[in-house]
Amino acid sequence: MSTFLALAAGNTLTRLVFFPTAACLPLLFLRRGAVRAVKIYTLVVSLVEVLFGLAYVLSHAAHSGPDGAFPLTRDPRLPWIASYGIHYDLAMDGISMPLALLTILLLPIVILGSWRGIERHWRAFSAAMLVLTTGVLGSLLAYDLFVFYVFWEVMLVPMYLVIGVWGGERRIYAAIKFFLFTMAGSLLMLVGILWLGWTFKMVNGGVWSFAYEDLLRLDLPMGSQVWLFAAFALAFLIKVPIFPLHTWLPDAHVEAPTGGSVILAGILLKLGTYGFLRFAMPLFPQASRAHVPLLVALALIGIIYGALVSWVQVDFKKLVAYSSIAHLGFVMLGLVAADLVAWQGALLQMVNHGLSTGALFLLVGMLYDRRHTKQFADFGGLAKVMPLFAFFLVFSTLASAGLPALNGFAGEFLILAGSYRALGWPAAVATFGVVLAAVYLLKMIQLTLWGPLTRDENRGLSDLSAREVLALAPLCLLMLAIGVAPNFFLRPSQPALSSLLAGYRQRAEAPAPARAALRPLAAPTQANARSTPLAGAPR
Amino acid sequence: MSVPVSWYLALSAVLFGIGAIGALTRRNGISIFLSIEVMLNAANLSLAAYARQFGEHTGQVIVFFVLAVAAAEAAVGLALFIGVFRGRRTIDVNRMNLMQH
Amino acid sequence: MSRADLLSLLPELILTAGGVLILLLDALLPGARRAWTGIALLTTAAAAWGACAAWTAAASDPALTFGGLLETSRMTLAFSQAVLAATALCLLASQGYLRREGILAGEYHALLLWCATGLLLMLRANELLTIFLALELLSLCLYSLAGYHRRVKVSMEAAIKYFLMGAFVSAFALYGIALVYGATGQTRLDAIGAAFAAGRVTVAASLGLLLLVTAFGFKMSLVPFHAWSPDAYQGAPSPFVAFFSVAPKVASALVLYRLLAVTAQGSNAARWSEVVALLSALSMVTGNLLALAQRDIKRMLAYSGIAHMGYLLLALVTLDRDSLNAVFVYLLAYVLMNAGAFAVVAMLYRRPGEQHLIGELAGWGYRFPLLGGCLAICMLSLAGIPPTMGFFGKYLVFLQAISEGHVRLAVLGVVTSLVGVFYYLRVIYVLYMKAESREPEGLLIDGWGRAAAVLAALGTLLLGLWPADLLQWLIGATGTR
Amino acid sequence: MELAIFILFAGLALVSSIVVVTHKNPVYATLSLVLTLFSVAVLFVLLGAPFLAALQILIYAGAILVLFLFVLMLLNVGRQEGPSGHRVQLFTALLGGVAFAAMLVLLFWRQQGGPRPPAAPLSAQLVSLTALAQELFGRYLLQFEIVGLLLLVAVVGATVLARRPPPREPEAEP
Amino acid sequence: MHALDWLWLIPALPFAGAVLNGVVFGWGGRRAPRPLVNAVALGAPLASLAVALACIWQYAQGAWPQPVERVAYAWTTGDLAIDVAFLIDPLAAVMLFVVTFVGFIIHLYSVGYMAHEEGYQRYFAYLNLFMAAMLTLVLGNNYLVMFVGWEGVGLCSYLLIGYYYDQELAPYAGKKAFIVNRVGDFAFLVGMFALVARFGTLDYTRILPRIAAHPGLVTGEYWAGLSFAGFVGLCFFIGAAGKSAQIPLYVWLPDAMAGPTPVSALIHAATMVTAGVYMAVRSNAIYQLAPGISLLVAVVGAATAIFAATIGLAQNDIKKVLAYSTVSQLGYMFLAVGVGAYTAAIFHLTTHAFFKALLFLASGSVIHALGGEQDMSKMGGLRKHLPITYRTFVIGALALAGIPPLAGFFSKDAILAASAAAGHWVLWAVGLLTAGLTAFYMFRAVCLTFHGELRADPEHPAHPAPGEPAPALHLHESPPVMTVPLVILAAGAVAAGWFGIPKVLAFGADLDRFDRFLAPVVARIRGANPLEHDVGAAADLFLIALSVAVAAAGIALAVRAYGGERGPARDRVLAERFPALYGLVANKYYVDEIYDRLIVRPLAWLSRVFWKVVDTFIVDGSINAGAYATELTGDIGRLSTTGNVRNYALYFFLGVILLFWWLVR
Repeated sequence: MSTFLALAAGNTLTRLVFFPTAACLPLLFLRRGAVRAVKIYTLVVSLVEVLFGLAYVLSHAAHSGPDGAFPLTRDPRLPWIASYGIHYDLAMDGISMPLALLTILLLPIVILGSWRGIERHWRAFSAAMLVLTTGVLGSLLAYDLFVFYVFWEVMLVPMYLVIGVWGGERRIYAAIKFFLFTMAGSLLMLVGILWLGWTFKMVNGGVWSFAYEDLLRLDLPMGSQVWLFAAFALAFLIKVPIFPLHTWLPDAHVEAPTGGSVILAGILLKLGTYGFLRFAMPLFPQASRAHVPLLVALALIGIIYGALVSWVQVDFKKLVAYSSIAHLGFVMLGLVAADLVAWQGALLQMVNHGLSTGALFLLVGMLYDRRHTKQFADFGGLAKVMPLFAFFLVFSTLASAGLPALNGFAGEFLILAGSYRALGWPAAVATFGVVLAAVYLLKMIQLTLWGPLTRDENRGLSDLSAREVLALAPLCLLMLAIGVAPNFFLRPSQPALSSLLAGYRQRAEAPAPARAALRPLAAPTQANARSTPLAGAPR
Repeated sequence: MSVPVSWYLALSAVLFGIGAIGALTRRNGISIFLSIEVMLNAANLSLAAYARQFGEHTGQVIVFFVLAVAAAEAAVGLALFIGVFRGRRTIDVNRMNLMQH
Repeated sequence: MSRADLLSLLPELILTAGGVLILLLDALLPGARRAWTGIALLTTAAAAWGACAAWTAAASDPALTFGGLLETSRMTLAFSQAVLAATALCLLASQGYLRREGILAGEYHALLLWCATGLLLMLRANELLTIFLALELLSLCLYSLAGYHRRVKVSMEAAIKYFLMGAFVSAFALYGIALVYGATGQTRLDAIGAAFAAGRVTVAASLGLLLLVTAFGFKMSLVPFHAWSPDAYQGAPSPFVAFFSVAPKVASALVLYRLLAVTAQGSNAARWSEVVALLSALSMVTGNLLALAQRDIKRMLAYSGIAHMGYLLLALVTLDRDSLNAVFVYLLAYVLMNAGAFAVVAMLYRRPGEQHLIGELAGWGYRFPLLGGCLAICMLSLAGIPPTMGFFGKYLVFLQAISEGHVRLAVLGVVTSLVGVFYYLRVIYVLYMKAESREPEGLLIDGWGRAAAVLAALGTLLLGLWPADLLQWLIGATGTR
Repeated sequence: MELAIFILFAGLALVSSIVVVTHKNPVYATLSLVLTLFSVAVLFVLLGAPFLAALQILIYAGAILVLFLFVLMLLNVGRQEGPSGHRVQLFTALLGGVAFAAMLVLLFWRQQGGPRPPAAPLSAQLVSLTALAQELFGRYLLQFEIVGLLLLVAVVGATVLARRPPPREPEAEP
Repeated sequence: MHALDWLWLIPALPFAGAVLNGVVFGWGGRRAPRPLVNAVALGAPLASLAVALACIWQYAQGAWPQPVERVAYAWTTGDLAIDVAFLIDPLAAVMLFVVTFVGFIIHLYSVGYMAHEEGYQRYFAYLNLFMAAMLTLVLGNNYLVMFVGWEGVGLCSYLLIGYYYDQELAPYAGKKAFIVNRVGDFAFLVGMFALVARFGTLDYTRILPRIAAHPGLVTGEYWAGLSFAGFVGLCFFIGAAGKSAQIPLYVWLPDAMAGPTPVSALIHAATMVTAGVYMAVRSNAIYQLAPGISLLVAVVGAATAIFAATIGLAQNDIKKVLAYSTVSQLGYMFLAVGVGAYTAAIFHLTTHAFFKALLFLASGSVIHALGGEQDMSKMGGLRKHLPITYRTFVIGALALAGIPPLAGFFSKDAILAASAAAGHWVLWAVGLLTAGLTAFYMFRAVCLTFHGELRADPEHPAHPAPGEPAPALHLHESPPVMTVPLVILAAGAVAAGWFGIPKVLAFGADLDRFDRFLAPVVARIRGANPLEHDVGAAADLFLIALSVAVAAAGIALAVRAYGGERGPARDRVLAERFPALYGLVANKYYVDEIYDRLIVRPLAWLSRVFWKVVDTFIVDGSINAGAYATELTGDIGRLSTTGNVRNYALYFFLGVILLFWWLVR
């Protein structure tokens, strides 16, 4: 406990993860009516968290090698439930770093974006957002499967509340649907984790471990691998979401308040793909290799189906929601391709989607704050009265549609190029999704911005305020930066991805053993990890 | 000739069965309780029989305690019936279904 | 009776004496009734200390006193403390309720303390007759307390249903004892176990043990012995249910474990695991499905309790040295979260005897932030969401099931707990996502009750976050087996 | 001789217990239970437990059943309608009860390998009250103490339950 | 300082201009002072032109014919390394000149044309952005950078077509353009992926020479009977067809005329639409190794040429006529690519840029004068009012018709000669016929617009801006800022062709500087004979004469049919005489309608089915049904808790029996 506190005081992942939750405590002492104070406090907290995030990443990026790789940094492992081999173990590498930074960055933006939209219970809203951040960061950084699962579930409750308390008409239905869908997958994953841990214990002479690196050393027979892979994949695919497990998403998005949607689309969905990349594939290489055709088919269905359904929506937010299904279909395709370029693209695209879809949801929310409707039929010609809104909407849409020099293109291009190399024609089919993306996204712009301004209610709409611009501008700048110079964002994660891929490939191509076995440690686990120095911390 | 212990046991089993049937079929709470007393007696009988078989006291001691338990149970149970009757004017278990199910 | 015997009986003695003391004071100083809760709490605390003292003083671990009748071990200590925790929470929650309903009297506290005595005796007993007598002792207390709110018809109805079922089942238990005794000539569990291990398992002995198992299955409200519990919980005074719904289950679980440990030594141990698995599966499925259909929060919690005992049995399907850890952690979690939930229910629902509709809590999460928050935490814990202790308990029992190769059973547990998530979430969404539908009137929310809710919720959270020390300590307990 | 007594009282016990569970009037059922208890007491004697037989008559038949009768009179429950309106319940209970009993009888029969005399002779030690008392206050002291508490609980519980409820007097305090 | 080091400035300058005018000055719809806007808007392309000229000059003087590359920075590294890098070679140099020069002229023209527009600043921001994108496209040293520009010009095209965003139709036209282009881009992307998969790079200099040196790399069967070169060629051609409006993806271009006329001139005539041709020529090594696909390209090009020309015959909107003419001329260019006359394609591209930009700008001048009127049936007699416009328009029309010695003659003839030389006589015939049709519809337009009497109602212009009072008709010549560009372009339309005078006409002198300059771009495939298009001087001369004759005949016929006051009446007569045929042509063969029925509507229907049936009914329905069934089971199950304690006891009892049976069975 004291070690934990000592950790939380330093420039460590622990501080990064738990600061938001710890910052919830003062909220209790703010008066219930002091909404403004709560908002400003939360904003300050989120900005401090951004600073912490940057401080951490930059301080370690200074140690990156000549290839620009972000090193594997980790907090000292603390025994948590030692009798079951469970350690509090957080680590950041090139794969989790961009997603963690995205999470942190989106927090102040979400607060700014919710400034007007959230009208009740601001303290609770702030707390939910902050705890959610802890959950997400924890899931991204956990290097122990038990810890991962705990954080994974911790995310659920605040999101459930955010949808259910501050959502729209059918918010309760949507919130429960969200919770149950996610829970359905993750409970089976829990069984999978337990099974995995137990198998490890069996082959490791009765010593438990849930450490990621330890479990990676397990070679499982095909029979159990398939089941375990199914359990993990189900959890992640629901989160992504992949057809036909996706129906929670449109409901959740439509009902969620702006901030909820941004977080949901920006980060929560990524955890599905992240988990798939980090856990489902490397832990069960042969099984995942065996299911490539199925997964490719699902990814393709996601791309095409999501795009088509998105196209015919009459609700602004629902359109964006369905577009997420299509976009994440690309990411899944990239992951399944198991090609370095595709993986790089997929990782980049996870960030991209967070930025561009996050911005789109913010924009929908800004419009909703003004008009209290999300139906296309109520809009049209808004560019006339809201030029800044139009600018940002067009910008984000183009990023989302994969226009070169913006971020979406970089991700999609790498995904598709890599997938084509690895899979062939399915990537070509997926590329057609690019066409469809233009179809539905331009329809969206068309129906909101262009055309004559027919509705009188829309004539008096005010353009974006400085606060709203402040929320959108960082996203748009990042979109541009990633699109123009993706290498800056790709380089830190490339070595991590390539070593993960090398391990995956090597194992996937070898036949599965007849019985579970443990591969010997290649090198001491800590050798390539740069630990945060901490005086007096037990190692 | 001495009676085989198993006969006692068989008797106890039959008594137990009769008691159980009674407990399951009566509507009057006190009648149910009476049936349960039959079941207890059946158990007691078999305990005594086993004690006889082993030629030691344990079975008898148990019966002794069960007598006390039965008395205590009867006191509490009958008090309950009085309480219920006071409120409801009946001790018919079929009518004890105030609660939502 | 030696000094060691007496010392080992310290917690029970303290509890009994406390009960007697309160009863005497009640007769002498009827005006000071509101102090009884404090005294009872002190007694509980003293008993907790006594249990520790008895354990510390014990010659070995486990130590047997009274000629092998009573066990004093780390594990019995742990279970005792869980029972005492339930007692304390119940006491805290009761004060306001009893005052509100105008039924505050010393008998309540005395009976509760004696009930705890019975539970402690039962979970420590190593012999069938002792177990039976302790069972009867606590049962009588439970009958009396269930019907404690005499003005309320459903309270009496609950008591009489519970009583009739209880008496019926004790007859079976007694018959079971007779059969086991007849088959082995023994009443001490270790001796019976030795007989089983020696291969002298007769069908009669199996049946006898089965009858005993069902009797404790009844106390734990396992399907199909469960049907009494929703009615009993609904009718009984809510703060008492905080005790009623957890403490007997804690003690019964340990007894069940002892009984199953006997069967595990027999030649048909595999069959026994099947039986336990069957009970577990039935309870998980039935409990969750029926809880789903409930609109009354107390009934819902009753059915959810049924399901929880099903999960608990997952750890007992095949016994090994870790089973009991899982069982205990699960039970402790269950004590905290269920008692916490009932404590809140006791405070937020007036009009005992009518339904406790979940919908009546609509929007009250904001009106009563503390109690609402505690209830929500308890619900999350019941649903098994980390980082609550409910999750950790579930984790351990599932792990136990999987370790023993019962993956399918674990999957069934997972699937049914998904159903569970739904109805627990219902409470949360009613609390926070619905508009208020009624004004709170006639409620009495006192510091004791708040303390109960907060302690339970906090315990659920903190033990969920730091279960390691508890677990480590427990492993010391089973490590010697 | 012993056999005759056994058959007589076994039969009596059976018949009277059937009356207990079937008679519509609980008062008659109670009285019939007295008969059952008496028959069992006689069997106790046959089994070498005269002390138990005495207790059975004194406590059970004497005290407990009187209590029953007393309550029955107090409540004036009187005649109640037949066993059940629920045919399924009745039928299943009968079937189950008969099956259970038959199963047990069969079990004892098989287990004992047919009727045979008890393994141990009826020793004086078994019959002696002193020996029993020594056991009670020696080996079974703990249980004895528990029973003491049990009776206390019964007393308190019975008063709690049977006492007239206090009028509603909620403490007027926030 | 080497000018080529400043290559990156060429696209960067207009981009900066766009950012300044569009974002910095124009933040939230604000307006900067007009001179500042003009300075940025014109300064950026002018500076770009200057740098471009310096670079071209330096390149032509120094490095030619070797390509020169300048890497700006690495876009990606590692497994797939792609640089943001610029390349200048003969082809890029030509394109660079065309784009910067014509681009600047049109910017200049726009200052006058758009002077009264509310979104003046936004317009120039878009236009500058377009320049940046187009120059990126042209200067990129790899397909990815090309694609960046490719999509960038598409975006600007979308924005500029939909410039009048508050109108009903313009935004739809923009959307259509973008989406149809995207269909082509899809194929382009797939082609790139194929290249990545095989070569691990997208650099021209690392792929194309390698292919040329080792044809075996790309000739084996790759997919569905196509060789690798065939596959990539096909993909690239589909991409090019989208951008350059070839069958079947040409449908967006006529609609694109909804944008301001200078936009049509710059984007939809001179530069962007030719990007497909540029790309195909750039990839000529691939096409040379894929003869089947080359033939396809030629056939599609020829078909497009004649198909669009026929539609152009019956259009009444002056810009639509020019649009179909553009489609038709682009068809010519692809015909050239298909028959292997790559330099001819670029030659025609260049000349076409001049005369088609000229035609559009001149028509813009007309439209400007008529207050937005585009319907030729409402024009007529304008030559008196707009003399400079008239003259320049006629020069452009003659150039387009291929009348010597104007530019169009040389370039078109080069193509026809090449098709003939390659033995594709059918294609040649189609090209010839198209030339006639072209001459006909152009002079039909000249007649309808400038001759006869004015048919417009001076009081009520046809297309007043919605909600604003109708501007008065000011029938006078456009200001110099518009006419000077017309004159400059007219000069180009006359003289541009003189850089590529064929040997036959130069009396054997090698005056074809254009071909010489560009020749290094055409890859020399190892083991293949260099393309030789020569049918002999006599035949050549005959063919030239024939084409000129056909063009002249077209003109004559048009003047005869539409000259004087007969114009509009002639159309009515034709419509009455051949109702089916005229209707078919006037309605553009109903292609839009066919696409709508065949693709758009079924797809929309399918999408709705996906949404309403699959998503809502099947997937969600089955999940909800599962939840409902669970709840129902619970509801039924709870009946088991009857409230009757005897039932509970029975459950217990039966449970005991059941478990016992289980235990001993």
